[in-house]
This record gives sequence, structure tokens and C-alpha cells, in this order.
Amino acid sequence: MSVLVDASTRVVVQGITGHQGTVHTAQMRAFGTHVVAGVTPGKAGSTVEGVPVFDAVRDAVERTGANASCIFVPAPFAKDALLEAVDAGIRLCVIVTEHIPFHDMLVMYRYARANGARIIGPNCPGIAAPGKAKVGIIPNVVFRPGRVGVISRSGTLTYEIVNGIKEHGLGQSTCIGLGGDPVVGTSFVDALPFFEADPETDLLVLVGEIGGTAEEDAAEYIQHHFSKPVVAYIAGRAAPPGKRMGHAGAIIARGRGTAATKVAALDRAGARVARFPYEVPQMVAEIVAARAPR
Amino acid sequence: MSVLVDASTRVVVQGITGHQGTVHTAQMRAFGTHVVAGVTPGKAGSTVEGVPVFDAVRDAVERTGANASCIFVPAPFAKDALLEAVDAGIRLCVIVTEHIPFHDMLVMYRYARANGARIIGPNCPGIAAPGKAKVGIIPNVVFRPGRVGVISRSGTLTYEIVNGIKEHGLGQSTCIGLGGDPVVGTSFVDALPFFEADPETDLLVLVGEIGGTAEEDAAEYIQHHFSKPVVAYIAGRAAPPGKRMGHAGAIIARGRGTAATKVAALDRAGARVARFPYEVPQMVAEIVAARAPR
Amino acid sequence: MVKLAEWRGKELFRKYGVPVPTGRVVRSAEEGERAAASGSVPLPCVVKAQVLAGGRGKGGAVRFANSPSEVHAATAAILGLEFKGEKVREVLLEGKVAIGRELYLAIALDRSLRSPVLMASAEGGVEIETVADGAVDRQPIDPFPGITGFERRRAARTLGLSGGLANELDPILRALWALFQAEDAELVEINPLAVVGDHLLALDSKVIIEDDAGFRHPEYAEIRDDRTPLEEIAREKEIAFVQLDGNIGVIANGAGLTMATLDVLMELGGKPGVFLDLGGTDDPKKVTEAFLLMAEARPNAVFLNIFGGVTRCDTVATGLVAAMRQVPEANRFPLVARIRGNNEKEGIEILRAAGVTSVPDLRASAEAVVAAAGGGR
Amino acid sequence: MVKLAEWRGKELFRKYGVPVPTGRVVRSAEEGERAAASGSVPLPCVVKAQVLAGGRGKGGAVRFANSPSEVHAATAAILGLEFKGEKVREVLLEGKVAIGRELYLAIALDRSLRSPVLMASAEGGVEIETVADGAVDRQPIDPFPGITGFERRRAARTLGLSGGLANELDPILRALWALFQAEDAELVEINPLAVVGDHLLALDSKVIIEDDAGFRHPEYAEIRDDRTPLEEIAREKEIAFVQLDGNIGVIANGAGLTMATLDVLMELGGKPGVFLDLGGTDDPKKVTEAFLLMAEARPNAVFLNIFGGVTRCDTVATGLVAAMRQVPEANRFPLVARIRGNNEKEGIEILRAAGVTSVPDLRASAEAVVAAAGGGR
Repeated sequence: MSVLVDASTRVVVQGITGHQGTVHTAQMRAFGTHVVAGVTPGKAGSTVEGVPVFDAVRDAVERTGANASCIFVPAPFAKDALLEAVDAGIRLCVIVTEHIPFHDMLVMYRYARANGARIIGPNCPGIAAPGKAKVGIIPNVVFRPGRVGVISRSGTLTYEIVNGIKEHGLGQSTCIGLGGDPVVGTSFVDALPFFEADPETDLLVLVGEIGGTAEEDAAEYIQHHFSKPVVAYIAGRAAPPGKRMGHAGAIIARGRGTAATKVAALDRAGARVARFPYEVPQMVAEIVAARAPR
Repeated sequence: MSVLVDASTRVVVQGITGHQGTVHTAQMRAFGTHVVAGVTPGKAGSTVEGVPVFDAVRDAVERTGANASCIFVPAPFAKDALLEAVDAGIRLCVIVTEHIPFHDMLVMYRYARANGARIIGPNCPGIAAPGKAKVGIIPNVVFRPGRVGVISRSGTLTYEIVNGIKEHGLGQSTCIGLGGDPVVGTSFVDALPFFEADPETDLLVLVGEIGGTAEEDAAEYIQHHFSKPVVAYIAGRAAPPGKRMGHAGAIIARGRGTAATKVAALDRAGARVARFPYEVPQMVAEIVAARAPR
Repeated sequence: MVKLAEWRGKELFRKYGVPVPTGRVVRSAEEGERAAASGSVPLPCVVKAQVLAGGRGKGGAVRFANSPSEVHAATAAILGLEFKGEKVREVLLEGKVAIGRELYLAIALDRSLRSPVLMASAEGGVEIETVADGAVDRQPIDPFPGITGFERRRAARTLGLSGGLANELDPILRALWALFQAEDAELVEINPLAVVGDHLLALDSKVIIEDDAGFRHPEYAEIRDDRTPLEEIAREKEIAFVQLDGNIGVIANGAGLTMATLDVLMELGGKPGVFLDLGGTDDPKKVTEAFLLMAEARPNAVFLNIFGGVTRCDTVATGLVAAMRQVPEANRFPLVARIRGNNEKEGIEILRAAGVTSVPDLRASAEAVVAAAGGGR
Repeated sequence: MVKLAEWRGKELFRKYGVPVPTGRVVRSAEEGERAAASGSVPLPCVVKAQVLAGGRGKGGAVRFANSPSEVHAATAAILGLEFKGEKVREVLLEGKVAIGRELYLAIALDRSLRSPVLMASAEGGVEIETVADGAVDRQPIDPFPGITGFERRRAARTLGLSGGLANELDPILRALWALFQAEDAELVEINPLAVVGDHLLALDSKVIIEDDAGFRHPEYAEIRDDRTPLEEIAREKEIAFVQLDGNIGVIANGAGLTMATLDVLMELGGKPGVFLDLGGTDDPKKVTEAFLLMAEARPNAVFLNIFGGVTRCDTVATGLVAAMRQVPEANRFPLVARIRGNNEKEGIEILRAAGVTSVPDLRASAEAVVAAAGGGR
């Protein structure tokens, strides 16, 4: 078992003929993922990296049994791409596209929820379960199968930390990058129950950042409903209020969403909170060592 | 057990200060229903038939624990009333109001479904489980507790048939009037599983009419998923195509939805189909007699 | 429901952005000639009777004209025609175009899905009922989020449109959807949507507006439907009233009971002629009005079949008795009454006092009225 | 995000149907005097500096004038003022009104709920942060079906409005919602919404437009935000660039990694001065541009911290080497590089050939750059 993706995951890549779509189709396949179809309107009949391309997601689903989508289409068309995937029966949609207007995302989120579909992202690196499947763009090199779950709002910082876990000789069960936008389809609180239920996850790494209250909400959930050890890191302690720190969501507005409140909440919830990113793998290794049979 | 309503049903009447709202509040109470609140904006603090009136459904829910709504507000405001009820957490909404534009009902239906609420109606007489609760306007006099389930698209024709069942010395488990509009919140197919699962229902009376394919859909469902005996009647054999027969939904358009196709479908599904409304109670009595222990 | 004449539908098309030919509606041959002479209608032009029934082309209700005088002649020939029971009062003049392919597009309600559906077919220009099911693509359109890009792309593929024509289809589909929603339409149909050179053009329109949304659309209140005069009066009084080809008047309450009553009469050999549904009133005046309306329809006999719910039996009885006093001698009719349900006893008593006996059994009462009307088996 | 000046927000209010005082924006004292003299601004009037910061009243940036010459004087006094770091370039003149109660209304995004929320408070006219939580009513507004009647009624009750004032509030709330959606706003705020006689009037506006919806709103592209000139250039080149008060330049990829790098530098006693996020590019030219931009910011030292994903290490190295050749001698800076991830080996090799060593350990590399910048513990 793993979280949300596994060997039965069959991916359709929306926007497969674009540069990113093509590159990451190859990467996902190299990871061992079943990438069964691509979609680019008007390009039906061609192939990309050996994957057949269709005009519409519905065609891809009917012809290839695709059950997950990885969306690379540009922001102005991303809403339509998501609606199309959900309409065609896809129930897991990873949206890599960045700069999607949040008003669009509000519509996408409601449409997905009303139809029982889950969105990861947008503006996210996606999800990967080493040895099973990857939907998204996290570099393959950072992974190694193992028992550490990872949930993160960040992209490259996730790679850094996941890579650190690998360099400490450990591996990951499933890693989810939630994305850095103000409105995301899957939040920490949405993702935590999957890791709680996953028998292949022994402990969890949570990587947050300033802005919003997702980490505070997560702390609340962890305190009452999460039984596994948690190691956390919050980026953005050095960020001044009112400045967007790259991510649209990473902004301290009206005095809310500071690193301090997030660290304090996680601390209260019993998580070990790292001061430096490179402390995270160290803490993980310590917990694993302490739990290992002697 | 009964279907959708029981002794735990607590009704808020939306539009309670109108004539119909007031009359039927008294009737529902006389039936034994817990009518716990009424709503009419601007009338908070008053009472109708001893029932406290609130400005908003949310207030009524918070103060009285209402969990079902009976909507009498005029058609132009009915959409808002339904949205308000669902937003306030009500999960069963009976809409008596007629002449609601179907475009409004499409919105209402989707909003209710997205939030896990069930609509009965609009333009319907509601639901009643004799001895337990009634939400709607079916006359109390036609009921008597028993084991015959009734689902109908009609209003007064339902009363006629339900009364006939009573006059044959039998009684009803639950009776649902679905309403005669083109778009209804609960269709035959939606309602049938409840009666299949209800241990207090021994057999089912289905009263349909011309227009649409709800009866054909019901026949399909009955054939494959419904194990109890069904007695059916279809009104409108004498109706000419293209004429609306009172109900907005009762029209034979483009050659579809005729009585003949409905009767044939139900017949194929194993239902006993009555030619005259007064044959329905007779058939019900025959089935009950045949099943009675000798 | 309000069925709009072709020209009214095309006015809506123009308003929402569906391209239509240059044209003008006229109500006299002179007006038509002037329109053609002034250049406000291009020549040669098509002269089309504005009636709601289909099959105008084969029925001689569509003609062509090459000059103002030919427009005069064609318009004069069509105006006043009786086409499938409708009198032609308006004629649409439109510039004639060179039609390439003819396509079909419509948005309608699918009751079972509880959703609007977009229907598209590459086989337009004929009655859609004659097109094979497989040749009509049906896509449900969710009001939230409304018509999407992928749905519009699929429609373009169904219609075999690409490049510039597909680009033209896109705003047409958005416009159709906007019209369907904003005008509270039951049906919006373009048949045919024609390929004319490099462009798309709606050559006909069929738009049906829902009655119940009238409170949002006072502009449709004055557009007459294909109702008889008595039906029109009933509509104003908010009484459901339908005229059929028979001699028995039926007054009942509720659509289902009314239909069932008709069915029973028919089974027993009677011929229902007027169908009058009181609905859920409990105002005796409305009952009186209904009776007076029924009297005007001059039935051989009248069957009053009431099951009291919202409408109470005593209300109906009171209204009936008041009406009986007002009906002129000449219009009197034999009456069979059956009133059951709420306040049944009180109603029966009021009727009895006025000399009317209520027959409780449906079959017996129906047989009585069939006999009174002079029919039956 | 684009924060609109008060007068721009009020233009939107007017467009969507939120009532605002009669007024006019002017850019010189003479223009102001003429406006008052011509009657296009009623007298007496309010003269308000058009700056984005709050607290204008107490800060002397709002004055009153009773005559055209007083308008001239007040406008002259305000124009050119430096208010909380912003230079006043525009002044709004508005007829003075007799303010009754001051209310608060806003629509903003609630991230946790993933929904817009309507905020209403009867305690308007002050910074909303100073109002007790319990005095601000928050209602989530579902984009489908949009703002509803019951939500509008609850807002009226919260604001203590009834009768005619409640009737006026209703279209204001519809307008606010329409504006919020159609303009892709992050925040729409009326503070205060004033009761003036029997009417409601928006006396101030705060509207923030989301950047990401720029493709739908070219009209906002030219409105400058409170960015520094270098930030503005970076924005045009689609590079996330933020200037802080320090002397170490940070080039990283991805918001999280960039923030973490700043955090580490700060923990180690360094002072990050420029924050430059390459994002997910793999175009070496963009990397070169980013470096040249960084050079213009004149940092004491630069830390390049890349974890290669979409951005490959060799791409960054190639871009970096190209940039190093173009940076003028005077602008050169000490560079510490750390490149990890995809194509790490290739990247390290390219850097090594250009004389730059990549330090793989984050702590060690961060300490090196802090030392190079002349800081540290």
C-alpha cells in the first residue's frame, strides 16, 4: 500500500506535447509509472515518448483506462483541462501548472469535490511513491523506497529534504508536494489521514512555509488524530511581512501566517520542528534509530 | 423504520407566515410531526400555531435542532429558500411551491447534491409516514399506518389512491409525492432503494404520469434491483401529444413519454399495472391477501 | 411555454452573438416591397412564413424573390395563408445565401439527467427526429461551471469543423448557452447551422421559453402561444385549461387526478372535451370563475371530481353553488359531482342544499356523466 | 498583486453599482481649483492624497476645502508629500457629506475554507484589525451559486440596516460580489460604508487585483505596484525578485528553497539583501539575465543555491558562466555556489571549468557566503 498512487495508477498527461509535458512524461516512465496516454487538442494520432496522444481526455480514458491525470497546460487553459479530466471520470488530478488565478481554482476545487475527484496542486511538484508510481515532476534521483512519508507545500525544498533522507540511508513511502498557491486542492489536513492509515509509513515529514494557516490547521489535526512521529520544517522565518516570497501563498498578511505561529503550533502538537532544512533528515534518522529493534 | 422521515424528524417551515404555511403547519402538527420552527425574514420573534418564527434557517437550526424543511415560499424566492436550508445544514427539503423555473431547480438540485442534501419536489405534496411524521401537504385523513409503500408523481391522485388503500382496510408505511415538474430532486429511481431497504414496506404502489422517462427508468430499476411486489398506475392515456396536462412535466413531446411506453415497461418489469385508479387498492388488497399466512 | 417565431428567435441570436442572415420581418406585401427596394433586405431573398409548425419548405410557406415586385408577390401569396392550422400574419425576408453543409445544434433539458444537454449533428437541415440516434452527439452541460472548452471542442469535432470554422463555432456555442440560461429557455435550436463560404450562419431558429420564469421575463408576456381563446382566458386566471375534441367537461384538482379522470371517462366510452384543473386553490371565487369558464365551452355534461387537500371540499362546493346561480339558462349543463377528502362532509352538505348529490364512487360517477353526455358503451 | 488607488477602486465601484460620492482625481493644484470652480466637484469638498497606505486622516493627507482657492491650497499642500514612503502624485476631490453611521464591508479569500468570505461589521471607519473578532461577521460565499438572498439579508442584520437602507444594501452586495469575481480581485473592501441621510455611500475603497489573472485583465498591466525599479525589471522578465535590507544576494530556485536559504543565512548571522527565485526555468538565458540583475543590486556576496528539478544544474551553470563574462568589473561580487539534483555532475563540471567550486553541504556553503559578505558570528 501507498498513498493515492500505486502500481495500478495509469496516467494521462494533459499538455503532453509541450516541453514540460514531454520531458516529464519520460521522467515518469523512467520512474516506472504507467503513463498510458497524452492529451493535446488537435494532436490526436501522434505519440510522445511512445505514448499515444488523444484530442480529449474522454478518448484517452476510454482507450487506455487512464485513472490519473498530470496537467501541464498553460494557466489560461488549466481550468478547462481540470474540468475535462474530472468530467471524463479521472479521480486524481495533479496540476503542475503555476500562476492559475485563484478564482479559477475555486471553481476547479468545487467541481472536483462535487464529482468525487481529488486535486493535488496547482503549482505543485506532485506525488510519488518510490518503486510504484510518480505523477508530477519531483526528480527521480531523490527517491529511494522506504518508510518515511513526506507532505510539503514547497517544490525544490522538498527535493532537498527528500534527497537528504536518502543520503541518510533512508527512503520514502509516499511524498506529496501540495503546491504553494493560496488555494490548493489538497491541504496538509486533507493528506494527513492517508499517511495515518498507510501501513508503509512509519513517520512523517511536514514541510511548510509562511502564509495562510495550513500548518496551524495541520498541527491541530496532528495533535488529535495523528499517531505517528512528525518532523517539521517551516520556511520563511526571515521573510518580512507584506512581501510575496515567490509563492503566491507565501506572504505574511495582516500579521497572520508567520513562521513563529506555525512553529509554535507544531511544537505544541508534539512535532519535532527543525531550525535548518538539513536538520530534518538528521531528526528523521534519530527517530528511526530510536524505534529500531536493538 | 420508515423512509426518510421518522419520529426524529424536526421540521422548519419556510414561509410559515403565509396562508399555506400556516394551514399546513397545523396539519403537520395534527399528524404528530415535530414542527419546531418557522422562517419568514423580518418576522423573527413571532409565533405561528405556537411555533417560533425566525429570520433565517440558520437561526432556526441553531435554536431548535431542525433537520428537515418544508418550503412554501413563492416561486421567485424558492431557490434562495432551498439554498438557505441546505447552507444551514438541513438535509431533507420538501418543496411544495409550484411554478419554480426549471433553470432555478437545476441550480438547487446541484447545490443540494454537492452538500449531501435531498430535495423532494418541487411542486409536490411531500412525504408522510403514518404514525411518525409528515413533511408536506398530503391530507391527514387518507392515512393509516400499514405496510404499503407509495411513490407518486402526482398530488391529488395520490390522495385518491392512498385513501383507497385505507378504505380497503390497509395502511401505508411511507408515501412520497415526488412532484410533477420536469426536474425533481427525487425521482422514482432515487426513491425505490429506500423502499427496498425498508423492513416496514411489504409492497409498493407506483403512480406515474405521461411525460419524461421517469417511469421507464423506474421499470428498468425494478426489473433488476427491486424485490417487492409493485402495483402501478399511469395517468394520461387520454392526453393528446403536445398539450401540457396541468403539470409542467406532463406533456408528450417528440413522441416520447407516452402512457403506452410506460405501461409496457412496467409490465415487462413484472409490475401489475392498473387501468383505472380504483383498481390499484384492489390489486394491493389481492397481493396482501395472497401473502397472508393462511 | 412560449414558442418564439423564427424572427424573434433570430433577434435573440443576434443579441447573444449567433450570426444570422441580414433580414427583416414584415406584415404586409407593401412593407416587404419597400424593404427590398430600400436595400434593407438584400436581393435575391427568401420569403418565409412566420408560423410555428415545421415543414414550411415543402408546404409552400417559403419562397424566393429576385426583385422588390417579386417580394411583393411572394409576401402577398404567403400572408393570410392557413398553414397547419396557423394563420400567417408575419413574413421574414432574408438575403439568400449559398448554403454549403447543413449542421444541427441545440440545447435542451434532459429530465432524466436533470441537466441541460448540448445536441450536435453533422446531419442538419432535416427534422432532427429523422436523424439516426448515433448521428446526434449529446453532451450534458453542467450549469456550474457552464459550457466548457472541451465540450465546445467535441462539438466542433462532431460537426466536422476545424480551423476558422471551429473558431467561429466556439462563440456560437457560448452564445447559445448564454441565451438558454439568461432567457430561461426550454429549447434553443439552430437547424440548419449552415456553412456559407468560410463562415457559419444560423438559417433557422427554434426557441421555446419556459412559462414559469415569466416573473423574470415580462417581455414574453404579450407573445401569444397556440392557445384557444378560452385557454388564453384561463391562463390569465391561472387555471389550467385544455380543450380537446369531446363533449364532456372535466373539472378536477391536480394534474394527475384530472388526467386519471379523463382516462376513466375515455375507458368508459366518454369523450372528454374540456380539461380544467383547479390546482391547489382554496378560494371559492376561483372555483366560481372556473365554472363560468367551463360553461362558455358549452359541454354536453360536466364531471366535477375533487379530492380535497389544499383545495377543501366545502370551498369547492361553495364556489360551485355560487357559479350555478350565475350561469345563463342557455349554458346550463348536466352536472355529476364527486367530492372526497378534506372537509368532505361539509362540502357534500352544501351541495345537497343546492340540489346536487355527490357520488362517492369514481366509476359510478364517471358512468353517470358519460350517460348524461349522451355517450358511453 | 495590484493594489488600486482609492479613486481607481471607486471607478470600479461606480461601474458595478456601488454608490460613491461625486468626485474627481486631479494631478495639480490648478487642475483641482478648476474642477472646484467649474462645479464638477461640489463644495465644500474633501481633498485626499491617493496613496496606498492607511492612516491618511491622522497623517495630514486628507484635508477639507470650502472654495476653489482653498482646493488649490489643499491640493498643493498634499501633492508631492511623502506619505509612509509613497510620494503623493494624485489627489481625489470629493463632495463632503454628512456622515451618519460608518459600516464595514469586504469580500476576501479564506484560504483554509477555500472560499471567498463576505465580512461585515457595524463598526466601520477604523482599521478592521482593531475591531474585535466578534464584531465582524464572516460568511463564506460559494461561487456556485454566488451571493444569495439569505446571505445578503444576514449582512443587513449584522449592519443593523432595515427598510430602505437594507434595500440599498442588497444591490451593493451584489455589485461587490460581481466586482470580486469579474475583476479577479483578492480583496474588495468598503471602509467606511457610510449612512448619509437615507442612503448608503462608499467613502473609501480598497481593491486588490490578483496578478495571476493578468491574462484576463490587460488593463491592470500598466498600474504600478509598490515595487522597486529592479523588482519591476525582474517582473517583466518573470523572475521573482524581492529586495530586503541586507548585503547578501541569494539566487535559488523555488520559493521554499529560496526562503529556507534566507532563513539559514539569517540564522548564521548573515543579512540577505536580495532574493531572486529562478523558479522552474531551464533556459540558460534566463539564468544569465537573473545574474545580471543581481549584479545591478550590488550585493557584497552572492549565494547560488540550486536544487535541480525542472531547472537542471547544467542549465544553471551554463547561464551563470555566460553571465560572469558580461558583468562589468565594478559590479563583480564574490560567489558561493551549491548545485544539487538533476544533472548535478554536468553542472559542477561546467562551473569548475569556469573556476567556480560547488560546495555540496548547505551549512558549509552558507557559512562561506556569510563570511565573504563580511558578516557572520
